[in-house]
Amino acid sequence: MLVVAGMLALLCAIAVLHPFLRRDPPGDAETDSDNAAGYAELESMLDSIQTLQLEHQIGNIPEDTFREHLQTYRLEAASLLRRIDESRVPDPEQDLERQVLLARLASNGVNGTWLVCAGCGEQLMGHGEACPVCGQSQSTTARRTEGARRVEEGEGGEDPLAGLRREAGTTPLDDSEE
Amino acid sequence: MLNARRSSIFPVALATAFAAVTLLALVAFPSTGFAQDGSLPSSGPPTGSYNEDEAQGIDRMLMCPVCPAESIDQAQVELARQMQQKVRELLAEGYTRQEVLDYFEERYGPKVLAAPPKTGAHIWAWVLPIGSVLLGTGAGLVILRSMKRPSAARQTVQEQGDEDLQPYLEEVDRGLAFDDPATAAGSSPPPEEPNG
Amino acid sequence: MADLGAMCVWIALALASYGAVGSVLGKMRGSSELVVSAQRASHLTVLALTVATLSLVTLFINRDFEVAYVAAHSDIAMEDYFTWVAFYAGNEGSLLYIAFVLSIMAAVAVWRAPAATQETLPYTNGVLMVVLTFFLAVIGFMANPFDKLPFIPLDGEGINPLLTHFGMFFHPPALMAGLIAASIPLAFVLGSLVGGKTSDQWLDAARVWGIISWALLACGLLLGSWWAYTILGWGGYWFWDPVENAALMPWLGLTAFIHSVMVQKRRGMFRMWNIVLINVAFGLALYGMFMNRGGSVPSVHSFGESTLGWIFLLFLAVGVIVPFAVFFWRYNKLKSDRDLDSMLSREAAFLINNLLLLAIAFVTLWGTVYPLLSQLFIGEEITLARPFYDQMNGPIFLALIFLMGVGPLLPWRQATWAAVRRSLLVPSIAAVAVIVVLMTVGIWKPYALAGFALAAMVTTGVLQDWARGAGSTAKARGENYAAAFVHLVWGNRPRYGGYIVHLAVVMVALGVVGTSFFNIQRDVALAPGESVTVRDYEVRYLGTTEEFKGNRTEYLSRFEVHKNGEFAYLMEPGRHFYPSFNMASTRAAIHSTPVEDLYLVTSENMADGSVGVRILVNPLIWWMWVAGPVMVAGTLIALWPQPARIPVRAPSLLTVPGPRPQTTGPGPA
Amino acid sequence: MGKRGWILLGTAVPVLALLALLTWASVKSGGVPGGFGVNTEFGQVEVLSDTPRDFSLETLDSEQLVLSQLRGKVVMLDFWSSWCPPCRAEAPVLSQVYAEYDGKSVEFIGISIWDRKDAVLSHVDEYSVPYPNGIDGDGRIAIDYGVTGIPEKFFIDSDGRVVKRFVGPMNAGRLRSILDELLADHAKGASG
Repeated sequence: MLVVAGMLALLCAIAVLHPFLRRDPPGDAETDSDNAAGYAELESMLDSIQTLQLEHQIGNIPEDTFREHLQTYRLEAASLLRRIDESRVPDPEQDLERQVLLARLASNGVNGTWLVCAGCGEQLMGHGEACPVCGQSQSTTARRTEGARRVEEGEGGEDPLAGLRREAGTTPLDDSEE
Repeated sequence: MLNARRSSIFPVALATAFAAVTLLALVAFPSTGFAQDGSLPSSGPPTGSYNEDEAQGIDRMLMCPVCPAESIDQAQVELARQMQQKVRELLAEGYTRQEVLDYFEERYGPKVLAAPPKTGAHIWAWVLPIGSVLLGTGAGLVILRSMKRPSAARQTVQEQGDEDLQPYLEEVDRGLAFDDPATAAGSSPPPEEPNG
Repeated sequence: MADLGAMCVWIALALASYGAVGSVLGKMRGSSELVVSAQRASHLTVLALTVATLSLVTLFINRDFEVAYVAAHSDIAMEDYFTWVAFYAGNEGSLLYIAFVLSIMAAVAVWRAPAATQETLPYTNGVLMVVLTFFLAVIGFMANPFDKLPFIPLDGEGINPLLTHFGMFFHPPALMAGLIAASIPLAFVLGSLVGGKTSDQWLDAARVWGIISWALLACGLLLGSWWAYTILGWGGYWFWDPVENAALMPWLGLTAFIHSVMVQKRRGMFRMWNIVLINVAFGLALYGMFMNRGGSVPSVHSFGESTLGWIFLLFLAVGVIVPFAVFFWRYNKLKSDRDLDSMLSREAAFLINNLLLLAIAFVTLWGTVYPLLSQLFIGEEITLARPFYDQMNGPIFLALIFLMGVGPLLPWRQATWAAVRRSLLVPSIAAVAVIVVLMTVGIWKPYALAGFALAAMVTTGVLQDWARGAGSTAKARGENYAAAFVHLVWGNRPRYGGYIVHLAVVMVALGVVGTSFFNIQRDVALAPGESVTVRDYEVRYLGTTEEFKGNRTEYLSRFEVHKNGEFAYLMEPGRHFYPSFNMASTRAAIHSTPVEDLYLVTSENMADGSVGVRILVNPLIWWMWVAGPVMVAGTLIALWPQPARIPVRAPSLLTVPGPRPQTTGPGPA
Repeated sequence: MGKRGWILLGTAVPVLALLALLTWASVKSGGVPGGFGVNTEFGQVEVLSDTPRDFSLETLDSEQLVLSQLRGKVVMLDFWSSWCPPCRAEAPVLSQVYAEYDGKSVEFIGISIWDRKDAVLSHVDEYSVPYPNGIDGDGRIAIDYGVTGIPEKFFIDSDGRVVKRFVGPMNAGRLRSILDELLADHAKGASG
């Protein structure tokens, strides 16, 4: 038994000492956590917009408040993007990160619930009876955004960025509410 | 506007008032609802007549003196059973709930009560937590109110005027698939409509 | 085996202390080799502690009574599958279990840490390893489960009979794991603060681990109640025992935290408050461990006397003071980004919810320390037991459920009174309807009415929200309602997972109200053949069989239950008498339906074959046990990771950075 | 004082107070908390009411023993149980001391609680207990005296007041000194 314990101790010692003995010292493990936090914030802003849409859709928020808040989020997201850009050092991993996020922004037409008015092409946010711009009734004529259509028809396929994104170590455990 | 603001505090105030009133009501009228429907047949010991529900209510208010942190209702020792029996005898003799509790307190000391009386030095056991809770909740609400500032609108206007932001805004808009942000998201915050 | 286990504890102690010192020093000195090496050491504690744990399990299975811990907590008659329970039946094994769980959780937390925390991760790891080092040092120096006796006893003392119950397989491990898991969110917060990252870097990790810890505690509490209900033999499930309170308080703190942290995530507000909350929750978890592992208050849970009181008190002091000191050190950098828009908003509701939860925690804490206070100031040791907590916490719980009904109907930032009225209309009608119906059937108890009305309000509110969401989704996607509902929930997992948990809370509330205000209890002595009628149940006692089994005598009594004059079913409550402990454990017979439980437990077996039996009719308690799985399901849905959504190619967006030419063509649509 | 100072104060004071309280409690209990059972207090405990509650006890010899009829004697009430090891341990001591005080104005009464009759009989037989014993089957007397553990003893002086109460077993020396003290008081009262 003591032999087993001794071997275990030895194994641990080797593993612990190994980093010091390696010829090529491990690369600088530090990543720019400020930027990562910025991206996390951008992600949660996406969630906020999605929640806002949902609340509006359910009817907890009236149209004008919805628009006002959407506008605020829009501006906040923009200034956040700018802040990230300004503090950014070129880094392919982060470019990838940004691409994923922007792509997510784009697909945030959220899960197909964003509609485009068939009459005038206006992006519709709510599900009122008529388009606020041209007055066309949407329930029968609205078509889905391209993104939503692709999602539904399965054209998107496996997310090619997901794997890379995981490697970049940025998959948060989740991003969720309550 | 005034109406909207006043009404916005209403549910908060309601919740607080609700909590405070029920809290006070419960303390002022202890042990409401802990007795049972009195219409049930009693199958207790055959001494006189007494209200079994009242007896069970008293059981829950007496601690078993030889058990750690159990009432005589819960404890599975002989003394607890004997004390339950005694409670019923006393009730049958016409003792009131308070008199029964006094009977046991006289013999075992105040430790036998599951909750101390709301008199004398023990009033602190009740008053201090209620006071702290009300004080804490009040302080929390005051702090919350102090956090409230009509900042959102100001910030929006300010950032809107920022020319440098424009490309990023477009990037976001394109991401959100607004062809024309001015019409889709509303370029200026619309005036708040009167309540209703 | 014992030597191997003991060696592994020492190896783990060396690794953990090296991990703690190495992480922090390496980070401070900028030596990435040291940081990597310390990280490895930290991960290797899992290996060492796995071997130690397996050694103890093997010792139990072999009934190696030379080991004092095995001799004290098992005997030859014990079934092998109770090894798992015997493992943590005493302090030494519990501490090893806690250390083992902590090492695994710490490794997973560090391994899966979000990018935002990477830079300060060595500090986080350092904090976790300090906690682990503490536990391992206590095991090594003060409470080693591998210590040997100077002689080999023929048989062990046996496992505490109260522990030989199915619920015991999950209740203590879930509680202990939940308590120790509270250290992980704290470690992320502390790590970020120490490293000077005073923004939201720690947010996601702290939130997820906060929820995990919360869910573990919730399961532990529910299972504990179920254990008490089925085995303690008095028909109740919760009696504000000091040790139950010790687990309830950190759960309350964590409930406040996981709500409030959403405000920070969505709105960048309450940052300081959240740090305070996680400090409080961790402090309460340490207080819970102090009470469990060597507290100064008597409790039915005091299974073993402990000499660890001092060391856990010291740990509690350090664990409360250091995080607060770090918080005050970084205080000036922690301002919130934004202000509150309106008092009528989700943010405000969350804050009030926090205050109510902390109020309950405070009242409970007050109740647990009052015996000491009264001894100090009045000179009499006064217990505050169930009537105190019922009267004080009951109303606050009702207020909390009320808020649970209103809060989710409020949108973020700002709600209009009109919209809230519209959302509250149906739930209010439901609440009033429930009150009217109950009053017409003759129920006038104010607390019961309030409880049922609030339950109806929360349920209708949640269902209404689901119906509206599913309706609009169905319309938008052209799907049927069922598919739309699934899409809705799956697309907004955190939100709807949370609602499911709310429904589970309502179910618990139903059980509590039902049993507190409407239960019927009869204690009777019956000779064979005699019967007693309790409401519409006629319970006839048939007889008792007696069987001697090694360490205990098992009495099994048979009762025939007639309902409304017709034979309904047989019930067989048992009672096991353990001579070596001079105590009996009961096995209640419970016939459970969603409407009510018929609960039979024998309290005494007399020589002439008659029994003392307690008969209870407990309405609605069924819902409380069903709430457990629902709560777990809700938590899992809320925590299920959201994958990156399928990207739509929008090439113009991918050239970064810098200003982009104005596009006039069609957007991605 | 700034906002930070106030928060610091508001946090530090309750936290430190709580820690101080817990430290005090641990010091008091010597770091070992009260475990199972409440009789952590051994030895002399406070007498809650000095008026003895009268009772009538049916002794094992089927005689009625009424406490108030023993007025004028020093009485020791002993609550015990046959399954309680300390009670068994002190049984010979009690019998011996009782014999020593034979002829003096001293009476012992043994009251068996939480027990079975056959076990009580065999216990009395085994230790040849000379003083009257009875079984308090429904715990009436024990509850009247607020007994919280066994063995527990009450000393009643010749004036009919409960003067001392002891929890836990007692050795012969201690028992003698108490009885002597009470008898001396009695003599003083009688002479004076």
